[in-house]
Amino acid sequence: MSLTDPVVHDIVLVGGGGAGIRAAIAAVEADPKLTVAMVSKVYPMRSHTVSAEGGAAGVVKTENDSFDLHAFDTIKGSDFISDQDAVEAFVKEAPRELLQLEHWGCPWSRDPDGRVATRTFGGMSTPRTLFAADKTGFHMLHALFQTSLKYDRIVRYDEQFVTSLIVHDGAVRGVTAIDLHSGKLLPIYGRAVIICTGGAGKVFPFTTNASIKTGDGMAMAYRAGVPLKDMEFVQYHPTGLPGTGILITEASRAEGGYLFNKEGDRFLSNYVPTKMELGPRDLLSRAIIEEMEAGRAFEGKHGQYVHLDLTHLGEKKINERLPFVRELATKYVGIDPVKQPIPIRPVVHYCMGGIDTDINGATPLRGLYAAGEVACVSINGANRLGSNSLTECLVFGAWAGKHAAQYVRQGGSDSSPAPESIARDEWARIERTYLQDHKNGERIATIRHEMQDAMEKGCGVYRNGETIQAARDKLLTLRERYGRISIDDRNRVFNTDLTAAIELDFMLDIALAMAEGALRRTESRGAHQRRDHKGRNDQQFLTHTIAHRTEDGPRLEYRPATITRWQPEERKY
Amino acid sequence: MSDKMKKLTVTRYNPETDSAPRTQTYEVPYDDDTVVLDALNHIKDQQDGTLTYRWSCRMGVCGSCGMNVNGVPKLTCATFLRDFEGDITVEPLANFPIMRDLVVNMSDFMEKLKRVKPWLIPKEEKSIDEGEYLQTPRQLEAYRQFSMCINCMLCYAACPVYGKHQDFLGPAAIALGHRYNEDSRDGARAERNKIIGSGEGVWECTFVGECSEVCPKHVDPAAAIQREKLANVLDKIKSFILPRGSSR
Amino acid sequence: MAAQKTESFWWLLFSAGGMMSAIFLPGHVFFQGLAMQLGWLPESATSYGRMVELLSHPIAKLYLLALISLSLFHAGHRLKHVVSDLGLEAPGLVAFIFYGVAFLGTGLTVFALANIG
Amino acid sequence: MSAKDYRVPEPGYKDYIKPYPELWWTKKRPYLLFMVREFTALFVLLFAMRLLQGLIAISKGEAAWNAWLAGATNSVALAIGSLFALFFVLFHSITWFQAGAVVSPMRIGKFEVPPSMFVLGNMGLVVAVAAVIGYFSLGG
Repeated sequence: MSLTDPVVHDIVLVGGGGAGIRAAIAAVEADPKLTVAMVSKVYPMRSHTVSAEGGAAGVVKTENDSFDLHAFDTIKGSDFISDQDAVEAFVKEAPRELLQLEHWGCPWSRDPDGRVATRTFGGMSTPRTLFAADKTGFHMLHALFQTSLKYDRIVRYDEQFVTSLIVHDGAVRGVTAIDLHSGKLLPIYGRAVIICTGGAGKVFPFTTNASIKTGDGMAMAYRAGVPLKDMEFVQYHPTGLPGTGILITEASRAEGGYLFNKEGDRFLSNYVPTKMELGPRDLLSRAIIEEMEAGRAFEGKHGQYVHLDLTHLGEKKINERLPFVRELATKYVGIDPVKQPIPIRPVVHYCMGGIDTDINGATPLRGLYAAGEVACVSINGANRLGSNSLTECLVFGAWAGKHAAQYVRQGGSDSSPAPESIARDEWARIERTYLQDHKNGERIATIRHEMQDAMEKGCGVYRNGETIQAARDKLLTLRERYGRISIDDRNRVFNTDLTAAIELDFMLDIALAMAEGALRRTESRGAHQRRDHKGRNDQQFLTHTIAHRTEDGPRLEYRPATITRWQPEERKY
Repeated sequence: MSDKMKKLTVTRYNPETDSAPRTQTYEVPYDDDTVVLDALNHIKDQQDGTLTYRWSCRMGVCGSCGMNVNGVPKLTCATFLRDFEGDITVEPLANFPIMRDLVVNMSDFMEKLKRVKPWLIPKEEKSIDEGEYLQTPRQLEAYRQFSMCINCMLCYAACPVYGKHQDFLGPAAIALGHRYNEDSRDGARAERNKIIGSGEGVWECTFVGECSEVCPKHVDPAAAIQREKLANVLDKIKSFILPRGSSR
Repeated sequence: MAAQKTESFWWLLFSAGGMMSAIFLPGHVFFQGLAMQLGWLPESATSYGRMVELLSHPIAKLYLLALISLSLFHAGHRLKHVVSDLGLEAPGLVAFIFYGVAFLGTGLTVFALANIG
Repeated sequence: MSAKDYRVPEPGYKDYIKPYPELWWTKKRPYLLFMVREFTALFVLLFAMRLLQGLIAISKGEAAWNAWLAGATNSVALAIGSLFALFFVLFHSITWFQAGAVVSPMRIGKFEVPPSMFVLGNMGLVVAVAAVIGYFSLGG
């Protein structure tokens, strides 16, 4: 028997990272009666929040700062297509959430007087980023996870791979998950579902993202009829290690690091003269690519790179503020940043787009909520500012949890179980789609590599109509070839070949939505830069791209971005 | 990758067909940048999709990819093939039940972690509106090292005490308890001591010290355990001399 | 097998004894062991009269009691674990023997010291 | 409903549990060194008993002491034993101070004393103490 008896909770939460755990705690605190199933394909402390390094932004210190300033920085950073009402709500809640984390034990770095310390991040006009050395995400995730252990009503389902949402009568009723240990399909029913599964950086070959970031939640919602928003906006982080794509945090520039080209110039003076190294990520990534194309970058075995120089900061400061950068550079490229500059190049980092949600985390599907990188509220628009995402996980995670709890209290999606046939059908689909043995079938690794390659070529830092079109066509072919995959592993217990196949299936959907969005947005804005359509087109594209899934590929609609107090202006730094 | 080739002998165990683990040897290309995890990924992608292991961040912080490499517990994403002469043996982390191939069952640790109450129990409650609890850099430094644990389980794999006595709370769990005990904001040492100072806690440790040797994040759980022993004894002496009002 | 509840008490004695023996024992092993056995100590230094005179001082008595007794508890506690590490799992009996030896040794030390001077 | 009512499905397959090797301490050098460290206790025990034996002899009177002393002087067998004891007792001292550096790291003002210096300093103390013991032992 491949199915097991279902379990029932009030809220089913998919994903155990920063947003997910925050949502779970918010939900059980909002209502003393309800239980939350926290379902994750990994143990929660393995979630990718753990890799975030630099910090989390919020106006905790009001000297020289204000909500309006944080809001404006964020909106300008977004190239003016974030929803300004959402941004305002976000910045107002941010300090509370950061302090809440402090009260839960997060070891924020401190000033000598005992207050939390702050640093200035790219695109932020004042030091408002809290940090825990350069392991902020790690400390936040572990503080959240360890805090969650005290709530008995948060019931963890670790290493359960969610394959689909259970939707019945127009509302979400739960999820189906493969229990990796037994290999059986477990239906988990609930009266609301929150998705916090993070982004989809793995559709690209060269990314800071962990292997688990395969866009599962986005794809599941997308398949359940929920639109994806602004998927064409994918952020390249300017400073990743060549070869591995390991993230060298923006904090290294916040602490005073410089970028140099081959000729020894701090080349950013030609691109973002007022902010220099603390310019926003999209502009810095583009600047580096331009240097490469102009032949002013170094040539290495993993391609071109420029230098991130920290040597002038001194050993003491590096050890105190950037110990992880030192550890990573020493270990993975054999360079001690105290003595030598670090080779870096832009690397795929973050999906601005995601599941279409409102400020409360609610999606158009009744009972379905989403928060964190998987969601698009949107506060990040066309380009996210560094250190807004960890805060976003907290603020919108908490709101999604709270509102899901409220929804459940008001009755929620009908609690009578959805028909059993849904889970049975899901298992049949899994067997049909992934476990069939095709003669000379395709290896999933081959398709995955070709997909990643197509995305890098078509949807990189710079794009143009032809390359995007080529990528899209390639993805459609890959989609077809995917129908003939043949996986090696047909065992039940911990079948990672099967889960990798499902992840690839998810990623193909996501990649196609990204490419389609990129193709149709004939302008350049934030992280989406088209060589064939230079410059912003506010008349036509001050809008969100809304992608609906159809059998023939994504169907796009456009929705105006919410502008309240800040009119779009030219984005100069 | 270059043409250099390396032999990896990997533990295989499929509970559906095997009664005990066996080994299988693969050959992989490598260069100076190749880590053991890359080699496993190469095998899984190109040679044998049934090979099973955990991994995620590939930058030494998520804690998923711990395995015994040539008998030593290692994060495989930070263990380079270039550092080994000859063939390499990759086994699941020692001292844990093997679920499949290189995947171990760590639910025992998850249970134990919860028992040491690894969350902040403030000395005095403060509402969020009152702002943060003040903590000087020096007070932060007192526990910072012990907050660096990534739960990778390497210390458990290195600990002979845990190998023999599975009821032992173990290095990481105690170190995390110690982390909160040493936090200037926390006031629940006595409460945690009920488990940390119990027979399954620090007193089972004979201070072999290997946990600290293999720790990839320099947490030094051995130090945490010995300090908890000392604190426990000092507390007992204090409460013996001053029977009442000796919470710390 | 979980450790005993009384373990913290034994550990205190173990630690005190470990410190005592680490600092003082090497000197004694050299002089009262090796040097004496090789006949390096002058006869006058080991005469009965001098021994009694030295050991009559209360500080000397206290010192020797602490050294011998705590060393015995230190060693007993450690050896208890060694026996278990060697695979012999009889915790009650082993503890009884080793701590018994330490208690007995302490008693004998007190008795001997009381009879000197 | 309490949270404990929820159960993840039984795997239906067995995890493999490897028995722990009886001679685990022979499997790795650090484990062996650990056993040597623990084994030093045997010599601590034996030598403490030897001291006690001498004390008892003194307490029994001059004849008993002289008899014990006669047995203890010019004895090659005992001297070899003492040589062993000295080695293990010194091993104990060094490892004990190493452990001490871990348990309570020493600070002098802002300066953190590195473990190696801590051990060295304490071994200096051991030598100084030995000199005092020597002073009394040699009849000073």
